[in-house]
Amino acid sequence: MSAGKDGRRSDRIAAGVFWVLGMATVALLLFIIVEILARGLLTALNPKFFLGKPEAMKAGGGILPMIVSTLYLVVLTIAISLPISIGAAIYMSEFARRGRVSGSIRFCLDSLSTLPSIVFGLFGMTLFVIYFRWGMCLLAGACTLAILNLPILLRGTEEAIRLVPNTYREASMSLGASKWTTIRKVVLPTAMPGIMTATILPIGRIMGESAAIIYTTGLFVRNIPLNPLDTAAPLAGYIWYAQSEALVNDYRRIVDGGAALLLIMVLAVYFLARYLGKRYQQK
Amino acid sequence: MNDLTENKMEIKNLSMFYGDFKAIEDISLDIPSQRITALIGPSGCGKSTLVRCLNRMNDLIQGCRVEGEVILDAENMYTPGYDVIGLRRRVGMVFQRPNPFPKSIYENVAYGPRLLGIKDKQRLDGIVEDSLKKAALWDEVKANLQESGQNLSGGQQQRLCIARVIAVEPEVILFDEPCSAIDPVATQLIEDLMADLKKNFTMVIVTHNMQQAARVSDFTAFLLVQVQGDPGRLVEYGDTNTIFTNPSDERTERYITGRFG
Amino acid sequence: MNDLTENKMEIKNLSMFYGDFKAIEDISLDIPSQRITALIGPSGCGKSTLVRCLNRMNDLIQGCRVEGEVILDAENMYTPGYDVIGLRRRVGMVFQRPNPFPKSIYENVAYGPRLLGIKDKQRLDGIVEDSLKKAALWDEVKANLQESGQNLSGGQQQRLCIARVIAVEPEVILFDEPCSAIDPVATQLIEDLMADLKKNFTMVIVTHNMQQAARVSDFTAFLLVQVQGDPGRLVEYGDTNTIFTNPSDERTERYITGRFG
Amino acid sequence: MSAQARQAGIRLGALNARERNVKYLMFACASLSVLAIMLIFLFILRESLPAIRQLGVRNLFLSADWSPNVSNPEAGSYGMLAFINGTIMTTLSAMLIGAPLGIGAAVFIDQFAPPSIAQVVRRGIELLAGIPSVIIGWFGLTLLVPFIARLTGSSGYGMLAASLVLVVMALPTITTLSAETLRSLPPELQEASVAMGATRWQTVYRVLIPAAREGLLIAVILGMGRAIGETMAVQMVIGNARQLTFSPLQRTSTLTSRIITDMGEATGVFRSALFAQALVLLILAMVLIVSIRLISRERKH
Amino acid sequence: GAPARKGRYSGTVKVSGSTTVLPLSQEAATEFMALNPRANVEVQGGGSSVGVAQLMQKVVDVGNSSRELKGDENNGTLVDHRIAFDIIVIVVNPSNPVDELSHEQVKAIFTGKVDNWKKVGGPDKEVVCVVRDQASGTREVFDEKALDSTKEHPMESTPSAIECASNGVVREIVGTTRNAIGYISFGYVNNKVKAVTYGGVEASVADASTGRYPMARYLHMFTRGEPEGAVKGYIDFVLSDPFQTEIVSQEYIKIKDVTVK
Ligand SMILES: Nc1ncnc2c1ncn2[C@@H]1O[C@H](COP(=O)(O)OP(=O)(O)OP(=O)(O)O)[C@@H](O)[C@H]1O
Ligand SMILES: Nc1ncnc2c1ncn2[C@@H]1O[C@H](COP(=O)(O)OP(=O)(O)OP(=O)(O)O)[C@@H](O)[C@H]1O
Ligand SMILES: [Mg+2]
Ligand SMILES: [Mg+2]
Repeated sequence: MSAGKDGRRSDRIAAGVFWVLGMATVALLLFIIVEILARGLLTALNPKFFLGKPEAMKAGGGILPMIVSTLYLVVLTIAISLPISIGAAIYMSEFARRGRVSGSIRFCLDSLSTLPSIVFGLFGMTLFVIYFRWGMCLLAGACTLAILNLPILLRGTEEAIRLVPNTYREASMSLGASKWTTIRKVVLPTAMPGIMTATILPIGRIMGESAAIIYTTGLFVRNIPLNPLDTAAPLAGYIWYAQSEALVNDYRRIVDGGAALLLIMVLAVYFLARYLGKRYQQK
Repeated sequence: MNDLTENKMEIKNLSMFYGDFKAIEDISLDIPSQRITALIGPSGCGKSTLVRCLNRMNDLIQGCRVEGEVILDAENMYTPGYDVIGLRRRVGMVFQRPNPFPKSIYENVAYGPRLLGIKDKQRLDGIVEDSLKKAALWDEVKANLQESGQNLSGGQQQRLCIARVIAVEPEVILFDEPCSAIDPVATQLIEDLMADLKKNFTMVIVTHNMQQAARVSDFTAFLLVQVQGDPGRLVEYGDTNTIFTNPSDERTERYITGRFG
Repeated sequence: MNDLTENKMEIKNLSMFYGDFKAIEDISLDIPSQRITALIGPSGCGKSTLVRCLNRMNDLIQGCRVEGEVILDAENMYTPGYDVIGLRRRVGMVFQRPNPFPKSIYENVAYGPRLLGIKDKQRLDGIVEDSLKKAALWDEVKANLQESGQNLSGGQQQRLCIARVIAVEPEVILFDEPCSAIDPVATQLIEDLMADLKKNFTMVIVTHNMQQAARVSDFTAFLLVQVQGDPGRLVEYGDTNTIFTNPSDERTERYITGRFG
Repeated sequence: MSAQARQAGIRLGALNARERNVKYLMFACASLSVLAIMLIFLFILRESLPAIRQLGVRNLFLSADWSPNVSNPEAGSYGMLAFINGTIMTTLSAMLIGAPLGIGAAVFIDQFAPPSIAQVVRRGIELLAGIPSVIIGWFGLTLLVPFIARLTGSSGYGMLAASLVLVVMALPTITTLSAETLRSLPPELQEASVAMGATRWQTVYRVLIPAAREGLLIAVILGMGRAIGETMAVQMVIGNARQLTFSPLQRTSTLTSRIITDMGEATGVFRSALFAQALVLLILAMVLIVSIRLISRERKH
Repeated sequence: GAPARKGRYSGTVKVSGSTTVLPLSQEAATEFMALNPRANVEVQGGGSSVGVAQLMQKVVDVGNSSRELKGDENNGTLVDHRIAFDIIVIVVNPSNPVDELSHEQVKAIFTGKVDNWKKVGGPDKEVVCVVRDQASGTREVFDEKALDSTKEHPMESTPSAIECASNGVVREIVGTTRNAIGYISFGYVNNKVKAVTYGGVEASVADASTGRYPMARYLHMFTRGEPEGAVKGYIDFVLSDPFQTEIVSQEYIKIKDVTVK
């Protein structure tokens, strides 16, 4: 019986420990968010900062080209990877039989999703920047990130497609629609909200990615990139560059402000994804 | 077996496998033209399997295999190279759970005609109205054709599905327990509708409901799995009246009097 | 009601809620010591709910609430601060689906004693052997004590679960349809075992199988949901013989003769 | 024909020509992942071959002397052992902290937290996973490094700081996957244990954790994957030194951090040696993936 | 050179080379292009060696370098434009009591032979060396002058040193790390760090230009032959008074202020 009491005491201790662990993770998160926002908000909310051009040597630079670069890169990457991952997801969920082929595709997807992003960066640099002679540019970065994000985007897209009830497919096929027509006219439209939701999460990742783009897209530009073949400087990479070069006197201000702005963007994407996900689930 | 009616379909020695599992074995059965044929039998005896063989819906299932023949208008639909897409337009299907697309009522009905390449708005309008009328749904939905088909009640959804099938003007319509998911009033409506449609279509209905089979069908086939794990076999087939009043097989009698199943 | 036997448990005006839904209402019932009490009734009438109230397993379910009392040895187990952990050691439970842990047979049986802090290898060995013998499983598994409990057959797994309960020497054992997932031969074994265990334990068994209730139990309680959505209520309680041969409530008679449920 | 069909049974579900083309197109999309992996492997290998050939395996992988020469790359030495060591040391120590923390948080979510709080923790961890690594790195550089410096009297930069940053990076992976594993356990296990009079904690450590062992292991391995691959955050706090060290307070580099520290100006065999480091990363990642496959195959049995 | 009049120059100038010079070169390009909208200056890094090599291969028009030409690079066709003068200053954390270090002490510290401040008259604390990255011209000059590194006997700073990509970061780390020592360009010295005397000499423009303070060097832009057109305009702009005063003197010493050597 005394042993039983011991069991109860260890249970209370364990419960305490787990509460601490659980709360610690939330506290850590809050601490990081509050700290970064508090430090950078004053800089970041200043229109002169986020609408200004960056300076290479002088203090007082802004980060407008970096914001544009980030958004541009997101759009370009999604534009490249979404069609591919929808195609691949359709193959995996509608056509593929369980077997060697789909097994090895899954293996490759799993591998892609564990490779360090710096490896993608080096690969993108050798293939797109050097071998294809594109130079460091948005397109090279977008292609690199498209490969990097393929597994996660594909998984989300595939899930959305698999969630389409089979009865829709049956109904369409029984009306004499071919498989492809069924996919185009019924499966994809039904899965679209889910696919959109699945697309948003990778957007956050693209915004935050730095190791894969510093050698493919660029680190510093003064002008807003317009052409996909222009060198660009996405915010995440620029934040790293600014602190590691510290060429300008006010680099702390720039990094603080840039980090806060980047965090706000990523949080906005996250909550948008949650919101859309919830709305999608309710349907 | 029935000399007065022509056969729309003839099922000949049909067996069907899910992978290694034989679901039905050696079934031969004629589907008379412009009549309603009911398939009855306890759960798992292969009614759905059989009815889905009739428009090759089983093609969708991986590892499915068929032996035997199903003749539609003198042609075996299981010859290699047979036009399956065309077949499914000729042999429509209504499922157990109403399954309208997540589109408007209009688009649900127009789906089939659009597949056939009809783009002309006026013609589509006509087909939609006509089909909904035939499905006895027009009056209830004509004001809200743009609303989602999924907002209708269960019974309305099922009639919408019937309208959707009618819109491609099939020759045969297969019903797989069309009323098992809807209420009695809606069931009544659909049974009336089926009697109406007999003028134009050959129909096959799978049902668990003995009364329903007796009420709506002209011919009835009774399927049974003798021993668990065995394939389903045809026990008896004949005129619905005969089957329900004077079955020749003792197992049929026991089933229709509710002693098992 | 039965003056010869002492009551191990007394259920007094017990109601139990899942959130806002009242699953059972105002049930009063005595569980006599060293006897087997059967709970019968159609699906959903709250048998499982009731039996799980007897060792407070419902505490695990979110939003559960209990009104009334369950007295175990003169103490209400629903008084605040009552030692629930200790209670569950005194009132063991065997579930519908055999649920051995993914551990060796030995470790499954030793699980409870270890919880009680017993570490001595020899003592554990003794308990394991003893419990398996009492559960009539020893001869079948003594050679493979280190094999996983999940590799046994369904019936063996269920007896392993009984051995696991016996190992902590509870006073009461609750069985929630212990035989519904296993074959008739294994069922026979378990029924024999229960008769054997009566010497040492008070038992409560939930069962769908009328014959089983009649065979194994001394007392029987019949629960029923009158109208769908209503809570389950106790209809009749008494000596098993009386209930099965001469029930005083007409609904009980209809149920045990198989007319509904 | 039909007799033959009757004998063999005709194979159903054959596609028509147009659909076959569509299928091939979709297949091409799907096999892009295969192509990508192969290209990545090929290009990284190709770029690292000169270093492997010129320096040899010993001088490249088993030496800790990293003294590049920028203007005359052939004159430098390029032994990456110190960085392999740095990667392994920081990753392992991150797991030492991160695995219990992450699994603990998962157990908290699954067993101890009331639903609303569990939800908050789950969302919080998802959010943590989304915070860009440069931000975590900047946070580490400006708060963690000075904190360690004050606490220990060291420079603050080094493997300890890197490991702690990696804990933050790997924690979401470990927690999310562990919680998923725990949730997928059959509820009967917990019921059985509780009915025996086990406390929650006894149920957790005697039944649930052993039953979820493989899944938890996979969660930790995937967390390791994140840690091994993390680049920017580590580079910002590890001190970017070239020494082989085992002391948590000493500065060194990981493979990833060394690549971005040096890649900018590297040419010739120097650059190739950096690609060889990427090759090592690639191989490490593949080892992880294969071990996960093996574990999950075992779980199925 | 005369300041450029608006829009006088047109055409493309390609520049690459030293990362030390890169920011200056970049800034000059930006301002030069603002003054000459039809001119286009493309600046890239790569390191001094890369710049000179590309200049000789005619890939670029201007090669930036933070060191003198080496023997094999000096084939007589390249024209040297000194654009700034840089003094390397040894700095420690302001809390460090050490004020002066000899040549031998510096060498011992940076090569790792002395790893505790105690040995050079400081507190009993570990020395944390902060050095520049491999490609830095500053590091090359420092290794050569302070560590006596030669081609035959290369000397490296200790592997435990923190490597930084720029003067700014060295200053930041030395300024925030109590036991750190590093070296930075003269223009970067401020009150966050403390400059120590080197071999008894304080770093100053005067002593550096006479050679009394040894760790100094010029920053260069090289061209193939005398520059013409936009290339000349660009180099002239770099050397122009406003640019030298506003930009160059922020971190380096204006080339005009250096008279000797
Ligand atoms: N996709 C499938 N894969 C494997 N076996 C299947 C599949 N569909 C059905 N079966 C099996 O084939 C047999 C016949 O099933 P079928 O659905 O045709 O029966 P049914 O008579 O329609 O039953 P119910 O009345 O329950 O709908 C059953 O044993 C069933 O388990
Ligand atoms: N966890 C729960 N949450 C909400 N309602 C529940 C829960 N468990 C059971 N119920 C409901 O409580 C009622 C009684 O359920 P209970 O499981 O006790 O019935 P039962 O008599 O054991 O039925 P069966 O014979 O099918 O096992 C049912 O209406 C059931 O739907
Ligand atoms: Mg069916
Ligand atoms: Mg129950």
